Amino acid sequence: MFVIGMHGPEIASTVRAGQFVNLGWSPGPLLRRPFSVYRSDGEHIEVVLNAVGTGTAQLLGMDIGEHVSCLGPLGRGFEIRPGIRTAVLISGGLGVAPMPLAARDARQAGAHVTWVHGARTAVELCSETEGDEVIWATDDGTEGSRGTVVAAAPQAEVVLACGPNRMLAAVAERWPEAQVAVETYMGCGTGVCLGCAVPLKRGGYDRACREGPVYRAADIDWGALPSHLSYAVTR
Amino acid sequence: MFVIGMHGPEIASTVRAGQFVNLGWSPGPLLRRPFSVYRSDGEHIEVVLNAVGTGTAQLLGMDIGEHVSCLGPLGRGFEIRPGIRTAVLISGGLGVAPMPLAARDARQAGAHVTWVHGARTAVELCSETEGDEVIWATDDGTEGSRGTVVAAAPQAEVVLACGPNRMLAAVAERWPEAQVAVETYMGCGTGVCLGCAVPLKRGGYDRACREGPVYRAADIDWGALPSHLSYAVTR
Amino acid sequence: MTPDLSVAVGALKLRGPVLAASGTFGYGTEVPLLERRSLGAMVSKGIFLRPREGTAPPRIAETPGGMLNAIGLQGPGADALVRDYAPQWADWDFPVLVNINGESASEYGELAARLDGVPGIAGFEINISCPNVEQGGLYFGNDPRAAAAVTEAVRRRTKLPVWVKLTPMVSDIGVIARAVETAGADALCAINTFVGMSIDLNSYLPRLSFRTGGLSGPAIRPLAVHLAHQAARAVRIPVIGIGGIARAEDALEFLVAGCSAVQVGTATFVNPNAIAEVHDGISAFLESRGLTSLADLPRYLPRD
Amino acid sequence: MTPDLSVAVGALKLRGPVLAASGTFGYGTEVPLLERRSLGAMVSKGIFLRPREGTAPPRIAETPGGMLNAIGLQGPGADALVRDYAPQWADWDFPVLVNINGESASEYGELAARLDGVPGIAGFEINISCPNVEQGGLYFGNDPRAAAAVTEAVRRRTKLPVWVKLTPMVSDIGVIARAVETAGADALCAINTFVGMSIDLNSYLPRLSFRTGGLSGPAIRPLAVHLAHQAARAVRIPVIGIGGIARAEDALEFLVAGCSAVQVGTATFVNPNAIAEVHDGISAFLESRGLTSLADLPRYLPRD
Ligand SMILES: Cc1cc2nc3c(=O)[nH]c(=O)nc-3n(C[C@H](O)[C@H](O)[C@H](O)COP(=O)(O)OP(=O)(O)OC[C@H]3O[C@@H](n4cnc5c(N)ncnc54)[C@H](O)[C@@H]3O)c2cc1C
Ligand SMILES: Cc1cc2nc3c(=O)[nH]c(=O)nc-3n(C[C@H](O)[C@H](O)[C@H](O)COP(=O)(O)OP(=O)(O)OC[C@H]3O[C@@H](n4cnc5c(N)ncnc54)[C@H](O)[C@@H]3O)c2cc1C
Ligand SMILES: Cc1cc2nc3c(=O)[nH]c(=O)nc-3n(C[C@H](O)[C@H](O)[C@H](O)COP(=O)(O)O)c2cc1C
Ligand SMILES: Cc1cc2nc3c(=O)[nH]c(=O)nc-3n(C[C@H](O)[C@H](O)[C@H](O)COP(=O)(O)O)c2cc1C
Ligand code: FES
Ligand code: FES
Repeated sequence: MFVIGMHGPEIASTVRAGQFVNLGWSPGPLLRRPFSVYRSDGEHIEVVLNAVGTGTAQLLGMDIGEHVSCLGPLGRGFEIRPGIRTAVLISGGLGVAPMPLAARDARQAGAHVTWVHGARTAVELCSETEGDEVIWATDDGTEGSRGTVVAAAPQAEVVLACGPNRMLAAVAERWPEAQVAVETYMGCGTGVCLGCAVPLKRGGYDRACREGPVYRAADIDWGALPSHLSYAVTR
Repeated sequence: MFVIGMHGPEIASTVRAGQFVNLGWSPGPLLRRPFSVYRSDGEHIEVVLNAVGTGTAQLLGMDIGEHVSCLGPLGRGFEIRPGIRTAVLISGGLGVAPMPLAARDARQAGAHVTWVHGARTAVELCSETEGDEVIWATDDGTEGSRGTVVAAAPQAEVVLACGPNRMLAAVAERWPEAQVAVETYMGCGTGVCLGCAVPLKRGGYDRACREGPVYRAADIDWGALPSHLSYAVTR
Repeated sequence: MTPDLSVAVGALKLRGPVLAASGTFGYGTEVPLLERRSLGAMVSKGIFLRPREGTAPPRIAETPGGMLNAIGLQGPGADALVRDYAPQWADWDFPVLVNINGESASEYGELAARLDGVPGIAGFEINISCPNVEQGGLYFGNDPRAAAAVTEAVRRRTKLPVWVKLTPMVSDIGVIARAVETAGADALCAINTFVGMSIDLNSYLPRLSFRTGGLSGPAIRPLAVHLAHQAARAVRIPVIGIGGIARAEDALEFLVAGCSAVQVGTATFVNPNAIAEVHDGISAFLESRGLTSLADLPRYLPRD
Repeated sequence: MTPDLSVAVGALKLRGPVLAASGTFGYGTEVPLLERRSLGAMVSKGIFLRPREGTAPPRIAETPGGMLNAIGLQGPGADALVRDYAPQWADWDFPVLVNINGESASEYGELAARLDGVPGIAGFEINISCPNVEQGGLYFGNDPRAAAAVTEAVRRRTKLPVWVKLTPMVSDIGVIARAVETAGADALCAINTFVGMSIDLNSYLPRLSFRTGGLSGPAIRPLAVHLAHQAARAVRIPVIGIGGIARAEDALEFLVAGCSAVQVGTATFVNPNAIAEVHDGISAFLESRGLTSLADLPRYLPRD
């Protein structure tokens, strides 16, 4: 996993955990690419990524000082009310992205924060250790407990999760009230194209880029949400 | 004008004056861009260019060490027989490109070489001084003689010219036997697409990338050869 | 002096020739940061009489220089449009046209009647790239008679400007253009998206849940310029060019090719300021050529 | 073990599914550096019975992800083809088909008769994207009856494989596909270029001297995949996919969508080794999925 830092004071000072930015550059692919904000201080933001396809490969090929057009902060982030006592952050693969900000906010809200990292195998695990406690889980048991990240997670008052949609569906089974950040393809990131449709249990579709990307787990019709987005494949 | 050097020993050791290379890079425009070989030693070749449009702007934005796919040497260069006594090289704007190699070959062939540079105005003139004698001409008289490069050129046994097609048409009027390197749009550069059609006096079309880009001036139907290619506009 | 960019599209006077294309600007209320100062007009997201859920995701896929979409005309229906959006539009300083859709000619007519006279609605753009349910699902836009029938059905129910948005996948766009002109269209919009497909090599299935989608973006621009030009040659009413416009030069290609105005779609996704930049770029271009108004731009429009 | 990539297109056995598209590989003799080892077959530049000069320059223009061309079917005519190229082809280890063109159905037939039985010519690809001079210049490819008439005219004059290359700018490609299948085509090639236009803002005229040109390249791929898929659903004969293929993944989209083979065109201009790379990439893909032959590739081809 690689981290790209950008100078962007307006975004850095207003972004909330779980919100994203939509990045565009030239020459690049036609559409922008959405990335969760990974860290921010007053002046800079960071995103975390892997070279998955053309877009991410080009981003990682850039040199220090090159310009990227950055639209944001976009979407609705995690809701972390003051006074909570325990929070569990569950991340699979690149789902670590929104978690450092979530950990910061949850601790500020007074919670004891446990971060549970999951991946297929040890080398894909993220070594991030924000929060009070860190738990590891790998499908093949090469690091931490063997099995899913959902099984490895302890109980908590607030559960925040991000990762492949398949993993989030498992989170929804165990914690219907969990807040999950979903992945969809996005056309605009600003609410005008309706490309980022998230199927809802009550029928109809929401826009991941406006009403989401963070949802109450129980609100999503998981069977109708694509789990095979090429970039959701953990690598 | 900017010079880009490339490591390409096979091309460098075989290229002849007036031949070109077809450059491609990623991410770049769909089609390759043809460039005359400007200089070569045993290992490297150079091309000379200005930022005219997307392709040239991207090339000039590259960093040392980046890779460019280079196809060549392509086309038929100038024919410079041994034993000639005087040669005049006439170049307008970026038409300087094939001239250093042409000057080298003409001097090796035993000729006294005069290079006549033309441009609209002084700042666009190239300061290259290969050969035995250099003459300058500008449309506005800000440097060298005022008027066209064709009027400024002396008589000679062999006349080699490169520049906007409009200038070459004037060369053809004065020296029907001159060898001129024309500009066309090119699809493939390798003779398969027939995109680079050069209209001939005897009827029909030749391929600039195979039978050209160097032609006997009298062979071309100048009225039918586009003179308004966007990149042929001297800047 | 800044050149005069105002244009008249039929009876509708626009302050500039750059419009927002249907489905790419929502209802105009979504994004406060979208620059509106130079917007000639907005065409709202396509709507049916009744609310529609739209298609299941994935709805979009990226392709070289373009994107496929199958949104399925998700929308709130006419009543909600009148209640939630039209009142806002009534306060704006540019006209809003509604992109209308139906499954039969009479449904188009009914929708126009429902929206006619509602403050904030300045006209209609008929989307004829809809399947004609009564005729086995063939597109209205592929058949000159069906296209004319829809146009007439709308024309009879409103005095507002009626634009007809043409389908590109036809063997002779001039035939359709003339048919809807005769049926009473005030202007033509050329063109809507091309049907395309992309395959996911992991699932061995189409990337889009709807299987096919409409291709938009720079990739289609040369096709769109040709079709808009062919439409403009075929009729006397104004033609509005659409397809792959991202920069002023792109818009100018359509304008030189005979269009009165243009719409910008996908480019707004990439650059929320695209419309303003296209507008300003046209202005700068005219100035650089010493032209004082858009009307003076040379056109290439040989009549057959 | 390297997967088996051989395919049968009707009676013609090919060592691989990646073919060179007409007009993008010349007569196969131009470029020694073009990698031929994995070429399934070559379709030669389109030819008429008599020599043709082609159109005046400029003949090509670049567009986003694509290019327009108006070469005007420049070529030496049938006699020179038989004299200069066919003898060379006779020695090659892959079949060469000739792309044939005409101004009337009978001219196509005459050309096929002239070339039939000439050693080195393994079959014909009929280009029906030609204007039908007897019918006022409408394309043969837009009209099922004209397309069928051309196919029959050729079919009657040869026992060699006859492929028909379809025009994309039609409202229902299935209708044309079925018409030429019935008329005796052995395979369909889908698709030829789309008509497009690009305007030069300096001259206010089209960039191409012919005004319009055919759009090829990655830009058209999603449209081509859709049309090839629609053609494949409509007929029982093999369909060869064409349009914007530059990498193995692109070719695989067509193959999964129901095509038996593919042709690579514009990509060869950009990368003279494109065909070999696409071939090798398909092989690597099959291996990575544990498939031992191309025949085992899952297909997405629901029949209507
Ligand atoms: C809210 C949100 C937050 C995200 N945060 C992160 C993050 O923090 N870190 C991270 O690495 N990734 C994140 N992603 C995913 C990120 O956007 C993908 O990594 C990226 O899209 C993959 O792009 P690529 O260009 O590398 O691959 P590509 O090769 O371009 O994409 C892989 C495949 O996905 C398709 N595709 C990509 N984008 C789109 C699109 N917009 N519409 C249709 N098809 C598309 C491509 O066509 C291709 O088939 C996030 C996505 C969302 C929605
Ligand atoms: C034999 C030969 C030798 C050349 N040598 C040199 C040289 O030494 N130095 C130099 O600076 N230039 C040279 N050129 C021209 C060089 O290729 C152009 O500078 C270049 O094409 C301009 O490209 P660009 O990408 O910067 O501009 P662009 O913006 O891409 O091109 C300007 C315009 O030309 C069009 N265009 C460009 N290439 C093509 C094409 N292949 N087919 C169709 N349309 C096209 C574009 O669409 C655009 O409208 C040579 C050309 C030829 C044929
Ligand atoms: C996501 C999306 C949604 C669209 N929705 C509609 C619609 O509801 N009605 C309509 O007539 N056209 C619709 N279109 C087509 C556009 O208005 C436009 O005709 C097309 O995208 C081509 O222009 P562009 O290349 O500038 O995007 C839509 C296009 C996109 C990309
Ligand atoms: C320069 C050029 C010349 C072409 N000439 C012919 C031709 O003579 N006959 C024909 O049937 N198709 C011709 N084509 C079409 C191609 O064979 C192919 O169908 C089309 O380019 C789409 O494939 P691509 O995107 O891989 O190029 C030509 C295409 C190009 C670019
Ligand atoms: S990405 Fe366009 S509406 Fe969400
Ligand atoms: S550029 Fe293709 S034949 Fe010359």
